Order: sequence, then structure tokens, then C-alpha cells
Amino acid sequence: MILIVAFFAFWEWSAEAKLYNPLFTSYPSEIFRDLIEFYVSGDLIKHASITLKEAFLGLFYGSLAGIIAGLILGQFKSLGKILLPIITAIHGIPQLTLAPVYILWFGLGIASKVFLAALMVFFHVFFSTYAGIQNVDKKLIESANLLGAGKVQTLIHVVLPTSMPFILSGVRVGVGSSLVGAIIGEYIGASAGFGWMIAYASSYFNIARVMACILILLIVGIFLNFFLDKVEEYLLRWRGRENLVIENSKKIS
Amino acid sequence: MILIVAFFAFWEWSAEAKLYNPLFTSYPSEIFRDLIEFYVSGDLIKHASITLKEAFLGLFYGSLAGIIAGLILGQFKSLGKILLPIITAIHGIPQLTLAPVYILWFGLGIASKVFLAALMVFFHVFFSTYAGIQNVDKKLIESANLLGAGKVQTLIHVVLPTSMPFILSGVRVGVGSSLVGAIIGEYIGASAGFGWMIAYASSYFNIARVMACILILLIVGIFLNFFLDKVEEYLLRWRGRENLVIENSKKIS
Amino acid sequence: MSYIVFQDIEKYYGENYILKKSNLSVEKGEFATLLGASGCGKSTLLRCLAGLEKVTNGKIFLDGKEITNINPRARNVGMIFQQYSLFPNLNVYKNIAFGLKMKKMEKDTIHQHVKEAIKMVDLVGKEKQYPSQLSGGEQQRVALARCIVTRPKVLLLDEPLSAIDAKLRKSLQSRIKELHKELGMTSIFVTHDQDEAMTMSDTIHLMRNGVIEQSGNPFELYNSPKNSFAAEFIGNYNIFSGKDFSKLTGEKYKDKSDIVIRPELIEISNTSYPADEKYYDFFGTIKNIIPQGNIIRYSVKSNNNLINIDVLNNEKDFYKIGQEVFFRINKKSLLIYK
Amino acid sequence: MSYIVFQDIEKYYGENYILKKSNLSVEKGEFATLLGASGCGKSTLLRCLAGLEKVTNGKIFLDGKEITNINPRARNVGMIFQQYSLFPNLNVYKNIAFGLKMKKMEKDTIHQHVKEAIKMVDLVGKEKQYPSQLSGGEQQRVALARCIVTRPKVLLLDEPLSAIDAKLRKSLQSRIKELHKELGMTSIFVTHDQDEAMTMSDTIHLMRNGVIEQSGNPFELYNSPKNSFAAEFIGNYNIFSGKDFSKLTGEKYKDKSDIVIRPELIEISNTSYPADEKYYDFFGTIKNIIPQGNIIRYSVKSNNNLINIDVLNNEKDFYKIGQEVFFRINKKSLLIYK
Repeated sequence: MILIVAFFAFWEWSAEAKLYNPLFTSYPSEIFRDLIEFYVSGDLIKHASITLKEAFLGLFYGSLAGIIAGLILGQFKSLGKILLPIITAIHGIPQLTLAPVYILWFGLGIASKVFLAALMVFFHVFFSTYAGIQNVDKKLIESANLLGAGKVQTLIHVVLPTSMPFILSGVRVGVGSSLVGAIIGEYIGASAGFGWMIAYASSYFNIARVMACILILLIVGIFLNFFLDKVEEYLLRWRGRENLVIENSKKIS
Repeated sequence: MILIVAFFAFWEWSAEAKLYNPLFTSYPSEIFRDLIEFYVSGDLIKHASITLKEAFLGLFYGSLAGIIAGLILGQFKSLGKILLPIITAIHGIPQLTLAPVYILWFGLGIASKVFLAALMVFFHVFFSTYAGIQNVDKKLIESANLLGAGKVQTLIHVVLPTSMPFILSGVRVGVGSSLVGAIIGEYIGASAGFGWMIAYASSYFNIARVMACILILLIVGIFLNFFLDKVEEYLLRWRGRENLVIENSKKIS
Repeated sequence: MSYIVFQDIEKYYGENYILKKSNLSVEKGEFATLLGASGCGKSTLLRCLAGLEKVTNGKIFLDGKEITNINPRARNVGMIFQQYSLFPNLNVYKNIAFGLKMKKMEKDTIHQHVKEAIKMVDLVGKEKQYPSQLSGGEQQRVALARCIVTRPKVLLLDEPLSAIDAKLRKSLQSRIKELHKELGMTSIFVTHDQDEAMTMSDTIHLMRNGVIEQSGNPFELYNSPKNSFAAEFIGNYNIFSGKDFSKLTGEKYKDKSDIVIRPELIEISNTSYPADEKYYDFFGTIKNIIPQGNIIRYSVKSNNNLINIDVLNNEKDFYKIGQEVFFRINKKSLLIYK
Repeated sequence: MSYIVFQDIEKYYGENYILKKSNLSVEKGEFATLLGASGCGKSTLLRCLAGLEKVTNGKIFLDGKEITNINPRARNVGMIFQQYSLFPNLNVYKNIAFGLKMKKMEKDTIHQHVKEAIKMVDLVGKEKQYPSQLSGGEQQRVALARCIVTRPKVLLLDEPLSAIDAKLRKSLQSRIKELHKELGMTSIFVTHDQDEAMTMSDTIHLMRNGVIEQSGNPFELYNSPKNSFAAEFIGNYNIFSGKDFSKLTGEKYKDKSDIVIRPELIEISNTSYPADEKYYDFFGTIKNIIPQGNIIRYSVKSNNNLINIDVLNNEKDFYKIGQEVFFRINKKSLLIYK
């Protein structure tokens, strides 16, 4: 906390003292002033809500599709063998580079950004769900079977819960991707949203506004991460210390 | 192989038969024709070399900085405790959304794209190097120490080689990121390169050219992956079957 | 017909066999053990009974009915694995209740059964803990409770104690034995540890390369192994080639035969024994003393052969390294193979 | 002064101690074992000698010099861990050569030493394999070679065999013992397994809660444990409270004392013994028979006490469950604590 305050103070001072061209980063005080203006004018809410809507819809559809596809391909091994290489090949094309194509296909509106965001989320969630199912201890499935559980019961009571750590780690990465997807989509063709605002502001050298947007993004990111931590903590409350360490090292990488 | 041919044949047929608007995907035959024209005109080489140069420079600087930072922070625990939260916070801002700012800072030329690419690579490589060092079995370091190795010798002979799998997995992700970084940078502000070409072509509804670019990207991606596989195979030839399985499941996720 | 019958069971993977014409029967209430080195097919045989592996040839009967091709769900067989294999997302109570819930029992009945099972395995107070919060021994006790609460027709234990450390293993061995007796449950236990097999089993089936080499109670197996493989696997037999033994005794044994003698059947003394037709007499030097708690093992060198002799550690006589001793072997106690 | 001396070693983590005033000495060429349950501080003591843990108080001497605060690199101490801890990126040859390379030896000399070490641990032909291609037993042999090739002043073995399965463990035990003798190397071995400690050691130091409870050779520890903790840890002693034993014998023992008797010192017979002042005589019923290979353990119930009696499995006499037997205990063989 002290570190953050010190950082802002240093930034303000060094920019005031013209240690470098303040055009590059603006002043914290100016950014703060702009932030208030941005909010008062109603623009903040308007643009933020559009971008967040795109990202959330993308996250929702992408995760849903990813989990379902992952479960199906993980359960039916032979189907997986055919489809997995195809999905992997498509995944080989960086989705973001296709943003112009999607805008061509789905227009300048919200649909193209949702699609882009959803596609990016889909791959993360699909691959992690699939890996999660591969990773379920075979002995657990055998135990459930011997204890009288059928295929569907085993899926619901054993396979899904034990691959949840993997699925959640996919969704977690997906959260960031969906935001990036929405914003990049807005850069390339849109008339509203955070991405549009950043592109617009930087073309007018309005650095304070750009920084304000970035600050808000950062805060949104921190909040989402905190929220996901809580969800994960609840859903994975059965995991012991040991597993948490593994998960942490994964988060870092 | 057969699958690919069949896929192209189906694509050509369905587009010819106007099952959907061929404006959306063009025809394979037309894409192929455009590809030849693209090459003959010299544009392919020109744009490709710019984008690849940006990506490679970004990959190189980003990896170098990431490995060095990872090693230093991994070795000096107290330094790591101070700097890690800061780096993590900066990493919290999706770098791609800052593309307009970088172009503002570094201009429309190659520098802004290299910076963006390098930054994206840096975070991947840094975090995986750091995780790799945390992951080195403490007993290995103790063994080396008891066998007479000093701090530097332990770093070179033990820490670096055993965290190589992690470092390489970071670089591998970095390869894709550097390409994406370069292309997104070109979308937002450039006068040459693949990204510029895709944006330019799609604004003129020249779908065949867009598809040609994507095809080339795909091929470059496949080639790079194959190359990395070979490098990894050589550098990690000491790993047994068991470890490879873990690595594969990581690749998938 | 016995309670469990394996009839000419064979298991092939392509050209390679895991099990070859295995015949085995287990009586109701019996504690049977499949003993053998890793890769001998003992776990596969167990998994065939549970239905987790399909047999290539042969038939399996349980309680008078053929179950060879029945779904594992419907066999009413309980199994415990080496890796505990508890459901990590369910607490102790819910893990144990799982089987009953699948059988759609009423909540009250489930509660009663689970409570009883938790008491049996001494886990009262741990109901709400998750497997990751338990020690290995506790987890295996949960696995045991999860099985027995469903009252399976047979309890299969696939090396359940191999991952548990030596001290705790002994107490779990006796807990399993007690539960077996208390519930009168037919049990088949798989292990590679001959000591474990010996102390726990009513019957031991010794396996090698997919074939059952010898079946019998622990005493039969230990005292009368069928061949030198069994002798070596089960005990610490002294094994001589016929050639060496001929030299040692002056009597003629077939060169290629194996002569085998248990170290605890050899008598040792610091004075010479009176001549006796029934015994071979030897003379040698103590080369090594290996204390094994209740037993002391002397390694005696005689005529270039090292012979192990086990005596009880009861302080009657004690020999030192380098001391010259007399020892004798009752001719009746020799086992000769091939 | 002994070759290795631990002088009043203490190790604290904040308020909690791991080691408390530990004194220990090991002679040159001795095979010493630190024996105790997990968490008793035995590994920490070993790691203090290697320099991998700093001691809070006390001094450590090796070969006449104080090494308490010397860098582990400079101590010339070899250590083997439970987890093998080979360098995964180096093949067998390079792993073994590592220590010599660090000492900047010449290539030819290194080659000669490594070749010799590989022969000692029976790994000829495996030089170019990587650790991941080796079995656990082979990996531990490489670790052993990597240590001994540097001719350390003392070889420290921190539960080196705990991760290796029972059958292989025995052969590695004797391989370690052989190397120890061959090279005349001072060795300190850490284990929680009393059987392993007993068969391998010249001297055993039994530890509990950071304190050395008893030191002695295997016979001393097994035959004359200093207290009931040692008796229980080392053997399978029958332990009676003074109260119970008074009832059993009719003689007065202090209520709170522990009376302890080894099962192999009790004599058993199906006829009554002649009256003898030196013995307590009992009468009871066989409740259980536990075959343990060369030993048969009878559980005999007498006056509501279960008493274990070990006899050699040499077929002289054999009792059945339910049979009534006579048994007697030499008064001299009783151990009384507190």
C-alpha cells in the first residue's frame, strides 16, 4: 500500500520535474481529474458497460462451449482422436489476428467482439477441461463403478468435480482473454467501448484519458481475480495444502 | 493428410454451390491464385520479413530479459519478495490493450511492435523461469553443494538445466505471443507487415488475400512449433517417458 | 462348488499372456492371499474378479452364479486399492455413504450404516474432513469403510498396505484381520510381501508368470515349498546345488538338483554331536552374525559354502565371529528338487 | 577424541526445539545408525553434520577439527537422500564424475575413479543412461557411487532405502554394508525401521523427541532396553503393568511400574514344568497362531492377559488353537521399569 502511494508520488514528481516528456505518461493528478470527468460525463459507464458486456458474453458462451466440448471429447475417446487434431490445428492460428475477418463477418457491432472473445475463451477452457478429464485417476472411476455408479452418475459425481481444478484454471485464463478479445475487437472496428476509447484518445494524444482507461482495466482485472479466487476457494474447498501449492506454482507460470 | 484435402474440396464445393455467401471465406482456388500473385509481386516477402523480424526481435529480447530477471529473482529470495508483486501487478494489465500507447511512445515504425512483442514474451518467460527455479528440488542443490560445487557452479550445472523444461515452455508460449504482438501492433498503426496487410485487405473486402495471409501464418506457426519440438527434444533428451507425459498434458492445457 | 471359482482363466494382450490357465477357488469366509513378485498377474486376476479387466478365456463364478461377463456395478464386489482412491471432493462421511447413495437407500438407513462403519474403522470425529486432510493410514481406513458398508459378497484388497509405512502397516494388518473375522467377509488379498501374506492368510496362492505355483496354508507353503522358486520366495532357505552338496556331505546327489534347507532346522553347538545315522554332521567357522531381534542368524563357512543358521535369541548359547562350531542337519528336513 | 563428535547440539525453530542437548560420538570406520520415529530429529542431526542445517547451540567435530560453522562444500562429507536426488540432466557417468569435476581433477584420473565406482555398484553398461531410465534401486546405487567416488570422510545415509520395495531393499542393505567394509568408510545411517537398524549397524542410537534415548550395539539395545519406550520400539516385548503382573504371579510389583518380557524368552510346553524357584509358572489357552516364517508366535490367554510367545519353527512341538499349555518365565529375564 505504501509502495503504491510512493509510486504515484514519484511519478507525479518526476513528470512535474520534466525528467522525461510528460506527454508519454501524463501526470497522476491529471489522470485523476480526467477520471472524474470521464465518470461525470456518463461516458465511463457507457463504454465500460459495452466492453464488459462483450467480455462477459464471450466468457459465458466460450466457457460453456469449452466445457461441453471438453466433456464430450474426454468421454468418447474415439471421437476425441478424430476431432482433437482439428481443434488443435485451428487453435494454431492466433485468434486475435483474425479480428478483422470476424468484423467483416459479424459487422461493427457487439456480435463480432463477443465472437472473438468467446473463441479465445473456448480454446482455453476446452483444452483445460479435456486435460482435466484425462487427468482423473482411473482408479476413482473404477471405485465409483464398483460402488454401483453408472456412467452418468460417475460423470456427475466423480469426473466433473475432480477435473474442476483444471476447468477453473482454464476459465481463469479465459477471463483475461475475453477482455483482451473485446478490446482488440474494438480497436479494429467499433464506435464505442473501452478499446475504441483508448484508440480514439491516443489518436488525439489525450494520454490522460488513455491512462485513465488503463487504470480502470487494472482495477477491473484485480476485482475479477479476487472474485475468481473466492469462487475457486469455495468450489475446491476439499483440496489440501499440498494441492494448493501446485496450483499456486501453476498460477505463477 | 486425406482429411486436409477433403476439407479443401468440401470448402471449394460448398462455396461454389453458394451454400453460404462466398464473400465470407472466398474459394480455396481463388486463395491459391492470390497467394501466387502475392508472392510474385514481391509483397509476400516484404511484408512477411517485416512481421517476422518484429516477432523474432521481440522474442529474443523478451526471452533474454525474462530468463535473466527470472534467474536473478529466483536466486535472491528477498529481492524476489519485493519485485514479484510489482511485476505481477504490471502483468495484470493485458499488454495488448496498451498497443496504442506503445505506438504513441515508439512511433509507427518497427520499434513499437518489437517492444509490444518483447513485453508479451517477457512475462511468459519470466514467470516460467521463476517457477522453474522454485521447482528445482532442494536436495539437488544440497547434493551439488556437498559434492563441492559453489553458488555459480550450482547455478550453471544444476539450477539452469533442471529448470530448462519450464523455461522452454515459457519460450514456446512466447513464440505465439510475439507473432500476435507484432500483428496486433501492425493493425493499430503501421504501413507494412502482415497485420497491416490483413487490415488493409479486409477493409477492401479482399477476402482471398486475408485468407492467404492467414494460411501463411498457419504454416509459419506449424514450422516454428516443429522447430521448437526438435530443440526441446535435444535439450531435454535426459527426460524419461513419465516426464514427457506430464509435459504433453501441459502442452494441451 | 466353492464360493468363488476361477476356471481356466486366461488373459492375453495380443500375443503376450498375463494369466495362463489359472484355477483357483476360495471358500466362503476365507481369507485368501495372492502372493507374487510384481508383474506375476496377481492384480490382474483380482481385477478380473471385480470385472475391471475382461478375461480372454475361462469362467468366473461367485456365490454359485457365473459372473464372467457381468458389469462390475452388478457384481457386488468391494475393492481397495493401494492408492486409497477416495473421492477427493467428498468428506469422509460422504465417501463412505457413496455406495449406499448409489443404491438409492433411504437417508436414515444410510446414516445408520455409515455411522456404524465409521465406528468400525475408528474414525469417529473425522466425518467432516476431506481426504487431503487425512494421513495415508486414515485414508485407507476410510476406503475400507466405504467398501464394507455396502456389505459386498467379497472384499478385494489390491496391495492396500504397500504405501503405508512399516510401523502403521502392522496395526492395519490386524485391523483388517479383525474386520474380516467380525463380518465373516470373504476376502482376497494381493501382496508381494511374504511376511504379510504369512501372518494374515488362511490360504496363500503363490503366483509366478501368470500361473499359480502353489496353494496352501502358510505352514504348508513355508515348510513344504513345492520347488526351489517357492522356497526362495517364501523363506530364507539355504539352497545348494547337488554338486556342492555332494562335496559337502560325501554322499551322491544329482548334479543338477537343488537341495534346500531352512536355516532354523539346522542345529548348532560348540561341542561335537554324538554320531547319528539320521544327521549330516558339519564343522565350520562363524563368518558373520546378523541380529534380527528374536532371531540371531549365524553365517557359517564350511568347505567354501556359506550356510545360514537361525537360532532363537534366548541367550542360551552365543557364538562369536571367528569361533569354530559344529552343526548338523536332519536328513529328513532336506528338500530336494528336480 | 572420537572421529565424529556432536557436543551438546541443540536446534531450535523459534520456541520449538528439534534437537536438545544431543551428545554423540562415532569412531572411525564405524557403522552408526540413528533410529527413531519420524519427527524425532534424526535427519536434522545428520543434516547438521553435513552443514545443511545450522545448529543453534553446540559444536561438531570431524576428524579432530571443529566444523560447526564451515561451509558444507568444505566439509568433505558425502550424503545420500531418500529421493535419490541425481542430477536428471546428466547421465550415470557424469553424475558420478560430478564431484571430481568440481574438485578440478584431471580427466584421466576422473575416468579411472568413475570406472572403478561404477564397477563397485554393479552398473557397468549403464554409464550412458539418464536417471529417468533407471529403476529406483539403480538410481540409489548411482547416488552411492557418486558419493563414494569422492572418498568423503564420512558417508551420511538419510533413509536411503525407504522408497525401495521390500525385496530389493535387502540386497541393497548388504551392498551398502559390503561397501562400508571394503572402503573402511565411517558411515551414519538414518532409519525408522528397527529391523534395518539391527541387521546393519555396529552401533544404534535410539532417538525420541530430539533426545538420544539409548546408544549401544544391536544386542544391547534389543536385549537390554533402557526403558519401556525402547523396549516397545525395538522389539515385540510383552509389556505388563505392575498391577496386572502382580495378579498374574501373586507376587508384589509396584502398581505403576512396567514389567517387560521378550516373547522368545518364554518357554512353552504341553506338560507342566517341574517346580523351580527361578521361574514363574503359568497355564493358559492358545488363542491365536501367527506364522512368521522361521518363528511361530503363539498368543496365549492366561488370567485375562494375552501373552505372546515366540518359538522356532522347527517342528519339534506344535500347538493348536484352543489347546491348553504350560509356560514359564525365568525371573532373571524380566525387565522392570520405574
